[in-house]
Amino acid sequence: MSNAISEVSPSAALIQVHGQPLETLPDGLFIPPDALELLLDSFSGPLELLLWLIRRNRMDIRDIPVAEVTRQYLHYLHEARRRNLELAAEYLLMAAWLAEIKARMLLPVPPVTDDEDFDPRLELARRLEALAIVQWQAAVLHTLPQAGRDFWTIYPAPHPDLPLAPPLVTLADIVNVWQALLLRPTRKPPSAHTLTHPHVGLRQRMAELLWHCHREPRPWSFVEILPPAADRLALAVSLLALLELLRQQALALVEDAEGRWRVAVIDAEDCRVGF
Amino acid sequence: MREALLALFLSSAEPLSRERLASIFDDNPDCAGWEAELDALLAVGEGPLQLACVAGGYRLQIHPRHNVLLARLHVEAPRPLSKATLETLAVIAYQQPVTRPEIEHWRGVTVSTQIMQQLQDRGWIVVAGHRETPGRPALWVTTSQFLEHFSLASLADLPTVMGAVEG
Amino acid sequence: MREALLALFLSSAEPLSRERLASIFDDNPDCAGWEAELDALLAVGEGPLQLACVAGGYRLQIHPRHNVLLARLHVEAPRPLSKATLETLAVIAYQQPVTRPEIEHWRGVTVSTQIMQQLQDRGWIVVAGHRETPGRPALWVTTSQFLEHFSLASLADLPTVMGAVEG
Repeated sequence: MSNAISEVSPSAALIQVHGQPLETLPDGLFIPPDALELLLDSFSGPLELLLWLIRRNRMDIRDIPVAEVTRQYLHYLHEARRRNLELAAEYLLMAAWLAEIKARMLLPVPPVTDDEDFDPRLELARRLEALAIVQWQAAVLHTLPQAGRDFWTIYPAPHPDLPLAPPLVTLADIVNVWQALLLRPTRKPPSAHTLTHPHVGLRQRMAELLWHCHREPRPWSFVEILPPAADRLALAVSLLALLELLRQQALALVEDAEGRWRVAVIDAEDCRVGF
Repeated sequence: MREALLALFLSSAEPLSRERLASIFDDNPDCAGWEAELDALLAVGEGPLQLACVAGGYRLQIHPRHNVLLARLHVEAPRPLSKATLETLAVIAYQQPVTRPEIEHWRGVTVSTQIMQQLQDRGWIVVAGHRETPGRPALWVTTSQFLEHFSLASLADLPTVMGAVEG
Repeated sequence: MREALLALFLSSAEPLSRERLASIFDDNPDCAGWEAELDALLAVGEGPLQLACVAGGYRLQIHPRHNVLLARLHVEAPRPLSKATLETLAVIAYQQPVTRPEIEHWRGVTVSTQIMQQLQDRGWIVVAGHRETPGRPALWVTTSQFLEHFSLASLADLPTVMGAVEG
């Protein structure tokens, strides 16, 4: 495994244009046509662009030549603007930060502090180092063997149904619950279903259905006895009416030769279906 | 060849059909014997595994002779019954034979099919017949497994509960 | 004994630790030899299977010598992780527990909700708590499924020797 990791050198080689590593970007900042957009697209932010520039120039993160890096960084930004590429605001923010660092580098070091923390490049170096570490770690993860890519695990084999573990319940639990139910003050009366909208014409629909089926003593399919162009409510009422007529044994359900249900006026006892 | 077959079956989430296996093996002359090997596997299995024919093809499953062991790995710790299930069981135990509407009347809420199914899966309740009223509702009673689980010799041994019984 | 061990591993969706196996075997005197058998399995595997030590336990996987064959079965390979996703995962794996602002600080860019969601959907990261600072940001950690996917025995096995960072 150590072999695999030593091969990983997160470098500018991660950036490719048309499949070719972009390490060969010529000096003098010549940018091949169309390459800039691909190049900038491959960076997730300005810090990454900056890190790439530093690496390409083989500069030391802890001793960045800010003036030169800033010059190159701004060059890319200008190129991008010249070609009307959209860049996130963070790229301009980074440019401002670089300019600020450059300005502070020109100031004389105050005599009162010999603290090395004074180096205005320190925060930038810290952030670049953090990103470098993350890039290295991501490259390490990428080289680790991954399930479904470098190896396959077994998919758990099914097994027959296993006995269920008995639930935790004692006889006392049942007795207590029954006691509580008995002592419950009010109980709902047994539910009864009543129609609350007489105006939808259940009675009338029942009469129509009966009349319809009596016209011709043959089994009728459901579609034939439903009102034409009925809406949902009319269909529901029709169904209720049919069920009520079946319940009252005014109509019966019969099965035809193909096994489909039909509605018929009761006359032949042999084809009646117990309901 | 057997190893290759096993490798395919063991890494697959779904059953593999003969057609699927053929598409994997058939352009490789080294794999010519795969069908004979599949039949052998189907006949005798391999170690703790048996090859079962299921919808969509074949899959390996653990031979039932290992059930006791697997139960120790897979069966979860016993959990208490929910209050709704417990109430339903209590009504059936004390009021049997009882219909589902009657259970609902005692409990004051509707009884979900899930609860009834759960108690049936346990083998604690069963339909003993139907009441000859409209709709012919099923009559629920407790089983002998119920008596065994609670160490009762008969239903008469259920502790008597005092309460205002007016149904 | 080997069959019994294999049956357990073959039916288990997650790695089994020695403690788990001990709890299954240890009160059965017939199973006294299970540890020796486990070590043998670990050393030489069984047919197309090898036993790997991951996520604090052991799991069966197919020996890599069958990879060419398996690639023919598993044609829809998982999509490779994007650079941004991989970097976010790397920060969480190496810096955990870590808040989202900290991840953004490490990477130098904002971390999209989509990436965090993707990593959660894969089951690789979870919220383990909240940092007791203003806003109580969620603390992200990796899961045992993360270890399983990357074939790591534990987080301590994540490589730490930095290569040429300044490349």
